[in-house]
Amino acid sequence: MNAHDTSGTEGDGSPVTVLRAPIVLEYEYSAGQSASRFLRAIAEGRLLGQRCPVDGRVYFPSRGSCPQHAVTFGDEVVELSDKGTIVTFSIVRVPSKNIPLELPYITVNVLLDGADTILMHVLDADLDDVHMGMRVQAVWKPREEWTTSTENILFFRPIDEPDADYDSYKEHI
Amino acid sequence: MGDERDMNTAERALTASHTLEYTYKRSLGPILSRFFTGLRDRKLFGIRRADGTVMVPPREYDPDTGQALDEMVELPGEGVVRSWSWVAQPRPQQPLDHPFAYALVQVDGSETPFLHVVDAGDEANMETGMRVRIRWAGETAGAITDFVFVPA
Amino acid sequence: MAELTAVVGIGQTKYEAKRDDLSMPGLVREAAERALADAGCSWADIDAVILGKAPDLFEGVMMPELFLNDALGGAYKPMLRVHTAGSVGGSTAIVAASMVQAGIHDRVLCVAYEKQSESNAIWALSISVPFSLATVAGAGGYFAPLVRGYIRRSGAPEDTGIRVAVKDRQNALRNPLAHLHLEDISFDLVANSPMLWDPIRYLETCPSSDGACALVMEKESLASRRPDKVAWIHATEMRSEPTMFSGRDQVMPRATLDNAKNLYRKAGITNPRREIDCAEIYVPFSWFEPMWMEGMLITERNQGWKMTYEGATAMDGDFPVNMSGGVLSSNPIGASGLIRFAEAARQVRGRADQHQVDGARKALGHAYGGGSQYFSTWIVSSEKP
Amino acid sequence: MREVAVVGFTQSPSVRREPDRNEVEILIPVLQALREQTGLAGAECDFICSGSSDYLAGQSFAFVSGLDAVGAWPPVSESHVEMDGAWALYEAWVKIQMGYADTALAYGFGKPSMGDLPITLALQLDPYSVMPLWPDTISVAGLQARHCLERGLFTADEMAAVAVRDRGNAKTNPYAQVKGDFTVEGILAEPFLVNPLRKSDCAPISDGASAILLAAGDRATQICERPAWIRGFEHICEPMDFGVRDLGRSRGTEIAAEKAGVSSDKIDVAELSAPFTHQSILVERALGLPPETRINPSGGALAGNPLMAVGLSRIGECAARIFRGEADRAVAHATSGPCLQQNLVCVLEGR
Repeated sequence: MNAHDTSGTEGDGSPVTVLRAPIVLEYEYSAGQSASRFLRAIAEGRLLGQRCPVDGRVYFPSRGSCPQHAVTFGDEVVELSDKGTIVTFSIVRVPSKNIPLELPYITVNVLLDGADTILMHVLDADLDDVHMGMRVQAVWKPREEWTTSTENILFFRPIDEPDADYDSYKEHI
Repeated sequence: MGDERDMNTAERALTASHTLEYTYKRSLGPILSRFFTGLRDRKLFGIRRADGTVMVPPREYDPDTGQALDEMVELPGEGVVRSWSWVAQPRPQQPLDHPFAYALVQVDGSETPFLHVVDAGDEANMETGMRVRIRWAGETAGAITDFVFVPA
Repeated sequence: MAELTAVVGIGQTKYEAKRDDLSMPGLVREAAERALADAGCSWADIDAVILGKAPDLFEGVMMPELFLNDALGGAYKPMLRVHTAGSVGGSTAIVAASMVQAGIHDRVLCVAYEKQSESNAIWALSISVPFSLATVAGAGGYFAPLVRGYIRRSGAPEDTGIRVAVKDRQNALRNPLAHLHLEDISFDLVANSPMLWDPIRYLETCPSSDGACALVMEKESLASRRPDKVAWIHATEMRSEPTMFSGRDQVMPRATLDNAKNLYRKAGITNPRREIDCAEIYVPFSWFEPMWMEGMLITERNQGWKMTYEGATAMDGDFPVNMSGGVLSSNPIGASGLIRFAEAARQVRGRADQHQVDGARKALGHAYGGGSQYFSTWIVSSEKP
Repeated sequence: MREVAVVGFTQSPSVRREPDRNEVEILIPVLQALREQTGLAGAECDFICSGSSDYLAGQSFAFVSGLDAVGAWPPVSESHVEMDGAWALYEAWVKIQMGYADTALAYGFGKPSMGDLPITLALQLDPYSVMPLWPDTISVAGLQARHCLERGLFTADEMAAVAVRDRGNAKTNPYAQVKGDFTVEGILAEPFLVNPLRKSDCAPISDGASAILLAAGDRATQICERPAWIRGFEHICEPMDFGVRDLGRSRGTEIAAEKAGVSSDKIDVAELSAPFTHQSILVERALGLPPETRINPSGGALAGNPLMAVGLSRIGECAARIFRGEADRAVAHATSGPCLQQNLVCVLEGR
């Protein structure tokens, strides 16, 4: 980018009323200590949760610490199933630059079996079928495409299991 | 079920690069519009403050008192360097791709030096008090980058 | 203890999708000059400037208050910049008030703004950083699942949100400053508008606006001498909780309940529905009116939708909500909370023009933000406590 | 005014790059250490305020994750300034003054190493007529340094002596990043980074965090054996335009210092947040420090510069010396914006 790209209107004699200001900044992010372990595991197709040392709750995805108790998670991990329950959902018909999915798509808050926190993801299902309590399972990318990213899971898909009881997930809405 | 595994804290965290990119569109309002229209037309405008002095670039208000200002004054495209920094290794975002000076330039007829660029070729050509004049870009667009200063 | 403090001047810009007739300094000055004129003050009469706005990425200026301070007459004065997500406008008013309540300043200028047309709000709110999967499309994408959770819990009729949207948009027709003036607003128009984030329809969402709001606040000994009505600040409160933790009730967060309890205790209010004459509540998606009627303890749990249904929150109801048209009608994000606080003050000063609630003496201003995790509120009154 | 004191201070080490920990992971140990020091550092506090910057983090609402380090449960009364944590402390102090709180936590954090800091800070400049030229922080500071040098306000030797002093002092500070035995001659032999500034004239880029606990009256003496009582706390913002400011002095610091009562008595210690050697001299003069004052015993910003925490840390370093009985009266300074645009002064006393 060159600052000379900054421009208003071209020279047709009309007043300049707008300034175009291109801003390009490069950042180098760190996933942090604990989330990195979780991401490395997902590169192997494993879903690792972490247990809060205060109340024993299992966090997935883990950001390395418990926001409620402000403690860093210890070394204990909990391997989770890639099946879970839809806690709540939305059908999205608004395009967003950051989301490469075709409209409409379904966003879901999934409570993975064995986890005590929700994972926000997307669901591939008939729009009319999706409902709270629906049982779903992750659909993974081909193994050779796995990286250290939650995008290894393409989406969730309904499975043939009876709905979860409302009481079993209502505290996670 | 708990699965005890060694999550050795000596492991390095994962890092990744990320680009934050957007082209903002800044509406200018009446005073700044006149200033930038002037630049497109290769004219430099300042604005008269309550005490009669002229400041450039113009503000819609007096910086010391907040009082609204509106009397635009055309200024000559030359002035004096009041201070400068020599950029030996320009960054990609910066206006010139060869060494240059950022300078505080006080344009004739104005009392307030402002930050701009002096394309002086060599550091040895820079001196506080030196005269500089505007060199307009081949095409002006109505932006502060429509010109640089060069030694007069 | 705290110095009694009053709002003595209120100024707002016209809210529009693009205020492309103004620069950023021009925008904040339009609101601030009106607030000063209302208060009969000049820039020189202000002791400090408190400025609030949402993320800097909206306008692409890092800490823009630094370059805007002198546009607000703030040269060689103290200046603070507040940022608490969507609740920031409310928090800014509370921080400004605290400067006077603490006896540090006699008179402060409080300004909040957003010039969203300089960029794109959904972009700025949804920037995905490495290692995180982007599935949340803007604020609507985040809040729609929570609205569904509320509907499931409360058994609210599916058209509750439509009714809120119609009511707020009708109120906006009385407010010349509002961004959206939908003359032909009707139940069917909202019901037939596209479903964006199911169950949230297009006309149940807030717009993206440019705008600024400003308040002048003053200590008691100055404000008491004024011939016109002022808005006395009876209580302010803020509460925050983390975005996500196991078992967090995102639909009815404890932070809102704690915030409401503390606010009313400090304001000496025991029956909020009866003692408060009207309220401006931060409702960016229509369903949040019934949700925050419960969250602010105006009514019982799971009963909020009934207030909407029974017309209690309409202009002529027993508890009018969002007389100005609310966030649904004007939403310069960083200013939206302050506009709520300002409208509450306008009401108790009897200066709300066409959207005045007759005889309003005590009003609630409310803002929230983040993942329903930041709350800021105040109670203002035409009478001293 | 209520009697309010700093009763606890903790910080992370300042490091050039913290690749392995995110902001929350940097902050948690700082707050845990504060809890060990004082018994409270989270939801037990009556009020909490933080300082951070979205542009340092490269994303909107960066401060929201910072709250994850606090343990905000049950929900806390909390606010945030998009400023250095020193101003968060000011807001917290105001909340105690108005009787809203008796104890308050302030913290600041930043990881400027994630981006190109001198360019990121160009986004602070006037967005219409300055930012599009992308002047980096060092070039902007250089304009001020040359202005002062050529007016004869001080010499390059005096600037170098600031770096020698601060980085020598920092040798005893385990949290400092740049420390050691520098000499004026050695520094003057360095090539210019941006003429007239050499590398040693500039504060380093640092990642880090710090936290302070405030308490009023008897609570202060219960928590801390020798609290650092706040006797003056003021801040001033100048216009940004370089053309309308006197770059040869820090007018804002002068006004804040006068209002805070700096000049009325002896000063054992001063901690300055000036990120360039010439700015350190300007701040020192603006504060009117007597010759016997020990300046930057921690090394100051030139030894460790975790943006958004560095100003708060200056107050903390002063307070820590009062806790330990090494000082009776101290002055701390914080700054923000180009060329010392915004300044804060805090006066602390052992009794």
